[in-house]
Amino acid sequence: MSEDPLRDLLLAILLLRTEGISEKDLDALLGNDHPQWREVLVQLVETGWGPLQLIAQGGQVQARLHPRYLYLLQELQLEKPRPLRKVLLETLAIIAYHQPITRPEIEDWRGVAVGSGILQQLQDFDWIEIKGHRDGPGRPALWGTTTEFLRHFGLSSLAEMPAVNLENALPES
Amino acid sequence: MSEDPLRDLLLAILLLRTEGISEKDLDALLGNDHPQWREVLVQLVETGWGPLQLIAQGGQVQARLHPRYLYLLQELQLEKPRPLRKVLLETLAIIAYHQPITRPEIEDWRGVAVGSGILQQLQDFDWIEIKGHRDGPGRPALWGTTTEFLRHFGLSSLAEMPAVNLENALPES
Amino acid sequence: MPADQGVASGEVMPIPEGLYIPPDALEVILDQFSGPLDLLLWLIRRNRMDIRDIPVAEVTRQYLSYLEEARRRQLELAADYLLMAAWLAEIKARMLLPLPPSEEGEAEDPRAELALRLAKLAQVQAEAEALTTLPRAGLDFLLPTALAHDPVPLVPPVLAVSRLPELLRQIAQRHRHRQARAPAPHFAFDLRQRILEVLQCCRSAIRPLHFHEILPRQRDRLQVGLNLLAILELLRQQALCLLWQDEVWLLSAVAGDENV
Repeated sequence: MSEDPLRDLLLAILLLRTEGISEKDLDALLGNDHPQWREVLVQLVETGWGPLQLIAQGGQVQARLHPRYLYLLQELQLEKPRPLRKVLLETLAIIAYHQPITRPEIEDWRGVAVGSGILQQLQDFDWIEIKGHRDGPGRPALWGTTTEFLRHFGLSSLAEMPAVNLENALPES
Repeated sequence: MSEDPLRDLLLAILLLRTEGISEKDLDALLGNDHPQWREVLVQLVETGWGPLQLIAQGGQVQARLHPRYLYLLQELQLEKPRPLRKVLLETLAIIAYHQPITRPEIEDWRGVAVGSGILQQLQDFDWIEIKGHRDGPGRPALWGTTTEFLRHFGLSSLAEMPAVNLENALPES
Repeated sequence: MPADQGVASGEVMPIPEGLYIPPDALEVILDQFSGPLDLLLWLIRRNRMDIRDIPVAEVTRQYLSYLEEARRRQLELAADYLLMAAWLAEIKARMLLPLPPSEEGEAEDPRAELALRLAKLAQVQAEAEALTTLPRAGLDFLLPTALAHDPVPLVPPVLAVSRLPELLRQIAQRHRHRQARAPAPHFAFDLRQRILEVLQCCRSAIRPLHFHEILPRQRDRLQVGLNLLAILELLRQQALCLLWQDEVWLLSAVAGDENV
């Protein structure tokens, strides 16, 4: 590795200020002793440095992780995969079997309120989506499962959802 | 700059996990695809990398910035740690050496009451946390130190806490 | 070096070696002690006495001279300091009597508990001293801040589709139980009834009410919503009015309007 004190100094600053720093502040820090700092910065922005990507835009400079290492974040964080919370599982099961279904109807099945955070999480997983709206007061959204849901669970269509034996559970009406 | 994907990968991990990572975890992450990762680590520990210094101790690896950049903290108006008041230091020492420990037990060691403000301050530093509760009346909280405590004091584990010299503590018998 | 000098060096006035205390310094010096036990330990160390064989008479004399000095300068000392003086006096008195045998038959030293407490404090101070030998981030070494990165794509957790039928069966079972338990859980949807209740509530109150004071007993989402509708309707009809008082909105009945 070639020695370059100015480059290292610039990198040290960016690694202490990972939220980014303005070029104005950089100039105040470096300008006097190292008038050529901008050239070094341009060079770094162009080539990156090790796992770092340098972004300079709108007068702000930031060192970020090169996106090719993003997968590491999952490996570093997910030492133990978090179990799905029960409310999430149940909401998913109700939507999968009773779609299209409105939130009040889901709540009626579960007997308790379903926070919008739950539906949001299922949307984040790309497992559910809004299929339309029911006519009536408030035009409530109708929820259903996505093609990603089918893909994730290895189903070719909803018809392949495993059958539920509700005879024990539901009385004949 | 010479290209070395494995070195960059190692650096990426260390820059994401600034509190350090165990060699065991590194091996789990890298061992399969890059059996030679330890050689690269040894090399990096020896030479450093730009402004970074690699510290490997007690089975733990951490990337630090070279101390020659310490002055930057002030220039960047980042907070510099202040000397600890005696009461904070003693309370922290009791928790660090005798964890998990309840507040009444801390008070028994020091011989005076420990205001909740003291524990709050140590919590604000993110150095102590409640680890659980002791069975018994009132189920008092059990205090212990955090990973931030280890990070701040440059320890790779609690096993590295310095030995206590009791001869200095007690006058010669 | 006594531990209490090394602990926070640089910020602390050195405690003078002799018994002589410079004027105006006593308060600063006493401030450095975490309590009477700490002062006592310092006295014992300065006199190079043995914790396990404390010459109680001499230590007490020195301890009291500090207290006396503090009193003379009208410094406020915590009651703990007087309590310690009383304890020392008691130990001193018991030392003059023949030692009573303890349960094990051995004579118990009246100084034993004091010695134990001093030893514990001495250990704490040694531990604090050890802690100060550690380097600190930002003073002795420098850590980079965690690196910024693009948002991580969310990975859905692994879940087998085979779990879903069982879950649904459980939900349906609970659903059935609920319906069996409460055959007619019909909510009071009657908005008109609620409007009357809210109005009644506000009129009978001796002061304007906060929103939460008008809530019905049953506070599920539906009932709270119904309540809000009732309030809005009453505001529209100008049977209620909003008041801005002490940084909150309050509801008050408008006098004279009896026909809702």
